[in-house]
Parts: sequence; C-alpha cells; structure tokens
Amino acid sequence: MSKRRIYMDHAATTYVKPAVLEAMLPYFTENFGNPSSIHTTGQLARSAVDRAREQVAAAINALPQEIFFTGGGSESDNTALKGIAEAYAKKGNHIITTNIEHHAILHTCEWLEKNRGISVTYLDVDDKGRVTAEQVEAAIRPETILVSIMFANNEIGTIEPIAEIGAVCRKHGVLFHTDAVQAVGAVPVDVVAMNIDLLSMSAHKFYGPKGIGALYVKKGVRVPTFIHGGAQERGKRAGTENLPGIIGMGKAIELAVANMEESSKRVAALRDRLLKGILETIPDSRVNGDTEHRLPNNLNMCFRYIEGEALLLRLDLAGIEGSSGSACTSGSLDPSHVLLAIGLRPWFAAPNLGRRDDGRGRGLRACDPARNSENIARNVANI
Amino acid sequence: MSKRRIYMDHAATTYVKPAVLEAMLPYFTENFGNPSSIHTTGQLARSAVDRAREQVAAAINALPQEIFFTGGGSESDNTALKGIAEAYAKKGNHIITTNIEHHAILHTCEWLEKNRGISVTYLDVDDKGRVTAEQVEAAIRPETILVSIMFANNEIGTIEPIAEIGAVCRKHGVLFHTDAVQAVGAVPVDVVAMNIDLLSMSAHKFYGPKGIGALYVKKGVRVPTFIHGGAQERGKRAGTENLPGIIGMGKAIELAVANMEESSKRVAALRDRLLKGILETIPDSRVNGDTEHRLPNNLNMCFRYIEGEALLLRLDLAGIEGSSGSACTSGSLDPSHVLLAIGLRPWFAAPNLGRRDDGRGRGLRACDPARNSENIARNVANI
Amino acid sequence: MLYSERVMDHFEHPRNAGEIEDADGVGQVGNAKCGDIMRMYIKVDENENITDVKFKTFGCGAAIATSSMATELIKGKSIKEALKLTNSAVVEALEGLPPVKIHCSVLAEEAIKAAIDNYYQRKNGGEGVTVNDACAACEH
Amino acid sequence: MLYSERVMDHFEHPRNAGEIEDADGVGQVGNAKCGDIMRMYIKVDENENITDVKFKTFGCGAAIATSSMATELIKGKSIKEALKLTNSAVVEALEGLPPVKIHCSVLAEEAIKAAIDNYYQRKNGGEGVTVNDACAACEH
Ligand SMILES: Cc1ncc(COP(=O)(O)O)c(C=O)c1O
Ligand SMILES: Cc1ncc(COP(=O)(O)O)c(C=O)c1O
Repeated sequence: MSKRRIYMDHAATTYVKPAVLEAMLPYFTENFGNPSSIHTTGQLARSAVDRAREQVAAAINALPQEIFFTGGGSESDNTALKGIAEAYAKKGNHIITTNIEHHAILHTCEWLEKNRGISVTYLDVDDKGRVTAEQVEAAIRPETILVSIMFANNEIGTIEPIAEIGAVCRKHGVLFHTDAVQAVGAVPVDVVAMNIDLLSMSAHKFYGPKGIGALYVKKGVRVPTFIHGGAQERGKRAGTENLPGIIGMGKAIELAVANMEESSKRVAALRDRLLKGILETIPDSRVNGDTEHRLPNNLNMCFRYIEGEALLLRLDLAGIEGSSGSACTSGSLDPSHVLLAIGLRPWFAAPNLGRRDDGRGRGLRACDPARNSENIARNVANI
Repeated sequence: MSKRRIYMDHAATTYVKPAVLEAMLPYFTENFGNPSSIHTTGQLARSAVDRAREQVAAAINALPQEIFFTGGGSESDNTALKGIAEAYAKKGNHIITTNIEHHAILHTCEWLEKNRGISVTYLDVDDKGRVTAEQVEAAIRPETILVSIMFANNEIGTIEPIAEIGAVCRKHGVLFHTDAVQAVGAVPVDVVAMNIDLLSMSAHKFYGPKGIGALYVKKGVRVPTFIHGGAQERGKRAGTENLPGIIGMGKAIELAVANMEESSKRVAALRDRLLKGILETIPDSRVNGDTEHRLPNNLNMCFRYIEGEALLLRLDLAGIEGSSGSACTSGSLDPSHVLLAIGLRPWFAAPNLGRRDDGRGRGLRACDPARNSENIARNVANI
Repeated sequence: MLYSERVMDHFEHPRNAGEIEDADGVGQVGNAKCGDIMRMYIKVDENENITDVKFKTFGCGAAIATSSMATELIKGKSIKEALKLTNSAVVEALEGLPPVKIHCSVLAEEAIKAAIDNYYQRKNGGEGVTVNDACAACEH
Repeated sequence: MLYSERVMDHFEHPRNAGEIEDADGVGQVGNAKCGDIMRMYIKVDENENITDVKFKTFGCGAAIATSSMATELIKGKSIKEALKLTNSAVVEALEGLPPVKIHCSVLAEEAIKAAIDNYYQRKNGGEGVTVNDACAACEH
C-alpha cells in the first residue's frame, strides 16, 4: 500500500493496540504454559487467565466466575441462545428478539425454529432502529424463556433501551440476553444495573485480538456444556485456553473502559464534523439510524442512486476504507436486513464509515473530516 | 523463575516458535482487516487466510476447501462427532471409538448417548494401548455411521493402525474420523492414503498458537453448521476469523512437516537415552505404551509406589516440568482412564516426560538426559 | 483480492458508458430489490451489424465491469454473433469473477439479448424498452 | 499457583513423617482407587495426651501437606482436643487449598479420628489397625 489509507471500518474489526499486543507477547513464547498443567509454567498461565477474567468481569460489573471465554461474538451468541433453549426447554419454547440483530442471533433463531421447536417473535424496530420496553412486555407470554436484544446495532449504531428492557424482563421472570459486541468498550455497560442475565462480547471490536470473546452468564442461570472434553471454563467450554487471546482481551477491555468517556467525546465530535461535511457537499445524502441513541463511533449514511459496493470500491481506490452492511455479508447478494427493517429501499446505499479510535492509531489522526467529506463527495459524483 | 527450567510437557502445549510468531505479528497491527471486508485491508487479510488454508491442507494431503478452521482440537472433535451424528441420523445411530480417546471425544460420546440416542461401542485396547482393524471391523453394524479413533494417544504416545482402520471403514462404507491432535506435525499424516474422512488438529501442539485448530472434512461428507451467523468458513463456522491464529497455524504446520523426519529422529534418540538412564537408576520403573508404534517425542513411565502429582511437584521444584495424565484432568481426582485401560493399577504413577522439540527452543538444548535421569531418580527417592 | 485487475480496470474506466438517444434497441434487466439494474442501448446498421452500444448500470463493481466488457465484446459484431455471447465468455474476458458475482455476467448476457429482442420488436412495429426484471441469481 | 506457600512448605518438608513402632493407636483412611492413602500413628500417655504422632501418606501434594499439618495441630494436645480438629482448621492453617483438594483435609481429619478410635479399641482389648477406606470425595 503506497498511499496513506484511512480506515473507517472499526465496526467490522479493529487492529490490536500496541499496549495490548505487548501484554500478549510473553504468553506466546516464555509464559506459554497450559493453564491446566501443575508445573510452574502451567500455573503462571493459570494466574494470568484468572487476572484477565477479573479484568473482563470488572468492565461490565460482573463476577469473574460469571465470565466464560469463547472464540468470539458469534460463538457467544450461539451458546447463549442454544444453551438457554436447551436448559429451559421444560419452562417454555418462546424467544423474543428484533429484526435487526446480527446474523449470529438471527440465523441461530431460525435454526432453533426449524430444529428445536422454538417459536421466535421478531420485534419490528422504528425508522431509527429502536424497539421499546413496552413492545417487549407486550410480546412476553407464559412460555417465553428468553429475550435477546442487541445492545447497539453494528450497522446503524442505534443503542437500544437495554436498562428498560432488562427491568421488564426481570419483572416477568424472563431471562435477558444482549449481544453487546458493538457496545462493550464504547458505551457504559453494567449487567447488574441493567438486569442483564447473559451478554456476548468480542475482543476484536475494542482493540483486542480476533478469535477471542466472552459470554457473561449471571450466577444461577443454567447453560449446558457447549464444548465437551476437559474441565476448562468450569466444564462449560473444553479445550486448552487461548492464553494470549485471553490476556489480550483482558488488557484491551481494561484500556477501553478506562478511556471510554474521553475517547467517546473526541470520536463523536469528529464523526459529527465529517457528517456535517458530507451532508453539505453531497446532495440527496442522509444519515441512517438514531442521532441521539447512537454509538459515538458510528456513522451510517445513504446516498440516493448510489450502489453500496461500487461506492466502497471507489472510496477504497481513493484510500478510504468503509463498509456497507455488515462485514459478514459483504460477499452476499442480499441488501442489508437492518436497512430494510428501518424502511430504506435498497437503492439507498449505506456505507458505514463509522470508526472507533482512541487517537493513538492511524485512523483518527490521519483523518481530516473536511478533506474526507470532499473526497467522499467526489467519489459519489463519479458513479 | 531464577533457575533454568526444563520443559518436558509438549504434549500439553508448546510455545510458539519465533518464526511462527514473526509471521503472525503483522496481522495484529498492520494487516488486521476483517477478511470479509471489501476494502484493501480486508482483502489482504482474505488472501492471507487462503494461503494458510493451503498450508494446512498440504500438510495432510487434503484440499484447501476441505479445511475448516476452529477454536482448537476439542472444538474440532465435538464438531466432527455431533455433526456426523446429526447429519447422518437417518442412516444410523452407532459410533465406534476406543476407551483411551481424549476427553473431547469420550465426553462428547457420553453426551450423544444421553441426549441424542446414539449408541457407542468403546473398543478395548491391548496393554500397549493399541486397537486392531479387525476389532473395528467386528464392531461395525448396519447402523454404524462413524468410527472415531485417535491417531496417537496424548498420554502414552501409542500410534494406532490408522491406515488399516481407514481401509476397513472404506470397505464397509462407514465414515472415519481421527483425532490427530498429537500426531499432526509429529508423524506423517495422509488423509487420502489413509482413507480418513474427518480429522481434528490443534495448532498449539506443533509450535503454533493456542485457540486455533482445524477440522478436515473430506469433500462430499456432510457436516451441519456448527456456529450460525456470518458466512465464514463456507457457512459452517460463523465469526470473524482468528486472523493471526490462522496465519500462525499455517506457518507452524509448514515448518513442522518440513523438518519432521530429521527432528523426529533427533528427539527419539534423546528420548531413548533419557529412558535408558531412568530405567538404570530407578528401581521398579517401567515404560508404558508401545515402544514400536510410538510418537517420537513421547515418554510415559511408571514408578511403583509413587503418586503422580507428588512426583510432578517435586520435579517442578527441581526445575523439571512434566505431567501425569492429560493436562485437562490435572485438576481432577480420577486416575488416568488411559492408564487404567492398559491395565495399570492407579498407584503406578506415570508422569509423562515426553517432549517435542526442534532443537531451537530451550527444552532440548538445556536438557542433558543423563543429568535429568539422575535428577528424576533423586526426586523419586525423596517421596 | 475481491476482483481481478481486469475487473477493476473496467470498473474504474468503464467502456461505452452512457445512453444512445436514437437507439435501435433498448433492453433492461435486473431489479432494484436484487440490487442491480442494467440497461443496454444498441445501434444496428442495415447489415444487422451492431455499430454502437452503450450501457447504464446501477449496481456493484462486477455489474459495472461485466456491462462494460459485454459491450466491448459485441461492438462491431453482427447480431448473429452477438446472440452467441455467453456469460462465461464475459467472465473469461474479465479474468474471472468471485462466485457470488457470476450472476452479474448472466445479467450482462441477458441485457444484450433483451436489447436485440427489442430491436426485432421495433422492426416489427413495436416500441419502448424490453424489460426483463427477473433476477438471474436470487429468488426475490 | 496451585498450592499456597504453606502447603508447599509442608509438602517439601513434611513434619512427623514416619511410623511409630509401638503406637497406641493406628488409623488408616482412603483407598488406592481414589489415589490417596493416609495412615496415622499416635502415642498416648496416661492423661490421654497425645505425646507423639507420625504419618505415612501415599498421595498428592495436598494429601502430604494436610497429613503433616494435622499432626502438628494435635501433637501434645489431649485426645479430647484432638477430636475437635476439623478439616477446615487444617485448610486454614495451610492458608487454603484448591477446591478439588479439600477432600484431602477431610481425609486428614478422618485419619486422626480413626487413630483415636483405634486407641480406644485397643484399650478395650482390640488390636490391629482401624481402617476406613471410604473416600471422602469420590463415589468409587
Ligand atoms: C488427543 C487430543 N485430542 C484433543 C485435544 C484437545 O485439544 P485442545 O486442547 O486444543 O482443544 C488434545 C489436547 O489437549 C489431545 O491431546
Ligand atoms: C452485533 C454483533 N454481534 C455479533 C458479532 C459477531 O462477532 P464475531 O465476528 O467476533 O464472531 C458482530 C461482529 O462481527 C457484531 O457486530
């Protein structure tokens, strides 16, 4: 890559922060032990895993024994939904979710409908992408075993009323899971205050490594074993622990939470300048989602008569990297289910140029909102 | 750690080789893209994943599209067994395995028996830990859908007659899975010549990183989706790819296979010197498992009247790190099911001092078999 | 990379983009739901040779590149030859397409056929544009 | 780490390891299948004070350390006091044990009780060793 590139796709994945990588490095080479081994090298690894579990727990106000490390956000989502459906099958067979969830939730729900006799209610969102606690309450039935509603949407950045939904679930004695993959590290998350019973997260969304995530399961909530074998993760997920990944996740979440308020403000201000520039320069452009309840690092726009991929390719040629829809479906033909759900016709392309940064990486500093909006405008005009 | 330590627990896990870590590093920081993203950073990641998949495939004589990356050996084992049980439920409900498999196989089998109506035959091994193809053939019934037999045992290092078993399975039209977690990178594995339909591996056993593994699934063999969500791993395992992990696994397997013959010889020679030293110095000591069909890097012994953990602790204090039983069960009270299966009474402790090394790490060079056997002898005497 | 260099070249510098005011045949394929719409304009001389061709495409990079390449492949050819154009010839000329994008080449083939169809219809007194809004790849 | 420093100290330097040839009571608990066997020897004076105690243990690090600590805790005490020894007192004195090893402290408590039992049996004319081979933690 000869040209300086501007990465605005932190919703898809982030790089690993230098401080995080530094924390991980010794665990590849020197302290590489198997945390289940009795000898010193093994026991040093064990202590490091314990410490990371505490870091992750602290970031969301959970207890260390409520954190189960997984291979990422999708695995956490799958484990939560399939696990609760299995463990609470005697109680009921109804799950409530929304129609803008990530595919890790939606496709799991479809599978549960087809293969496990689960009935799923997909709540409609409004034109900003929000559901209300009242909608959730109205959908609860005696046989409802789980409400699963994402904390923040990965395309349009809309934040759902999680605390209110949590209160409604608690009131009706229904378990509440939230896919907080986009929220953790970006906005405050408190599983106690928000009455959250299960929560999914993924380290590579907050400057941690890929291939490691966690599922929070409130003490007393039953989930069956997801991977059978050794006794790792208190018997729930067998397999030698991803030691450097766990250490990296612990460090990354600690840093993300420590800097959150300040970095959110800075990123949101830059985002708003970029938005203003684009709106002023590009006719028929508009912002999607909720401007009030929104991730500070998210920007999702549509440009009339512009097809998403074509714009992304052109922006990429100009050195600006964004996305349209979620990364997982970039290869697919279907228009984004999220944009359809908020009532957009598919020929409104919606590249997601949101980015999340702490000011130390390349994205933010390299990024001059005024120049970028012009650049984007030029490329929109070219198609 | 002030003292120079000698690590002899490579069956539990290995460190990451410098060349492997070096190959991984750019993918944490610079080439950190989401392989599903359309932009340049994403597409560079995609190419790197493709290359690693080719490296893994080549090492076992498979096609790249037959390799599915997973979170490790346990996940691969679970996916293989649960997947085949589900996909071939119409064909039958009988699985054949052995009683010395890793817990990732045994506990999955138990779960399938309890929850999915699967009937499992656990073949007995002989006093060296071997099954025969004839035993397998005799156990095959019309409703048998899968034979799952480990390539090499993780405690005693016995290598099973995989090619013969593969031939028998092919003859009877039964699918054949092998848990090759201990074998890949240590002995030649050829899925075509050996008629293997599914194969599990784990990178951290051959100097790759922890938290990444693969499942080989022969073209045409059906396995259902294991994690629902995005279209990663051809729709079988959703979730943003563990990019550095995948790169590391590719590099590690390439190195392991390239140096295999030479390094096997060197390690086996050292192992045999250590064994000789121990047998000569320690009364009532013997070697477990098969001396002919054995992993070159494995040594498993028993010392009469010596309890395993106590010996390991004492060796650890003396700077020698080994294991007794598998790492996954170090925390448990039960004596090793493998040693029970080969007819050892539990008070024959069996620390596994086997190690696998390519001569560049600390273990092998630091390790003087003569001195070590004396050291072990002294510690045995002390208990 | 997602696309070959040849595809990127035709995406960045599309050949024959635009409209022909007095076209002899106009065909349109695809639909908005599926995300791609291609419109082809052809000019045909008395010997049934295609003297000019232009396209307007709303769609992804591959849709633009296949439209561009398809017009290049039939420009100056006889209608008979143009009818022989297959989507795989377009893919080959572009040095390949990702599997999920093969449908774009089918669209390009169909757009040309729709334009030729329209040319014959007009010759027989018809007018307007031949529209085939079935989508080659999706079930929408 | 797996074990506290105190546990490691008692494992490396066990107090009161060995046998008492002319013991007044000998108790044994645990079994081979479970992996731990503990044998306790006590010497008791006319005032029912435990003047000497020794142990022989086949078992893991925790089994050795709990045996060692338990003997320390009862040495010089009266039998009445020794009977009050609980496994949690042993765990506490060792500054904790991992959850899977708590059963070792139960074994140590039971071994002492078996030795005292044996002392009373012998006083009433019995002989031999009191053996309790039930395992505190496992279902074997
Ligand atoms: C034979 C065998 N199978 C499976 C596994 C599980 O692999 P992992 O711990 O990477 O999940 C191991 C090692 O732990 C093993 O030795
Ligand atoms: C909201 C949401 N849920 C789940 C996921 C899946 O996470 P992962 O790709 O780490 O499995 C993602 C991102 O990919 C996401 O944005």
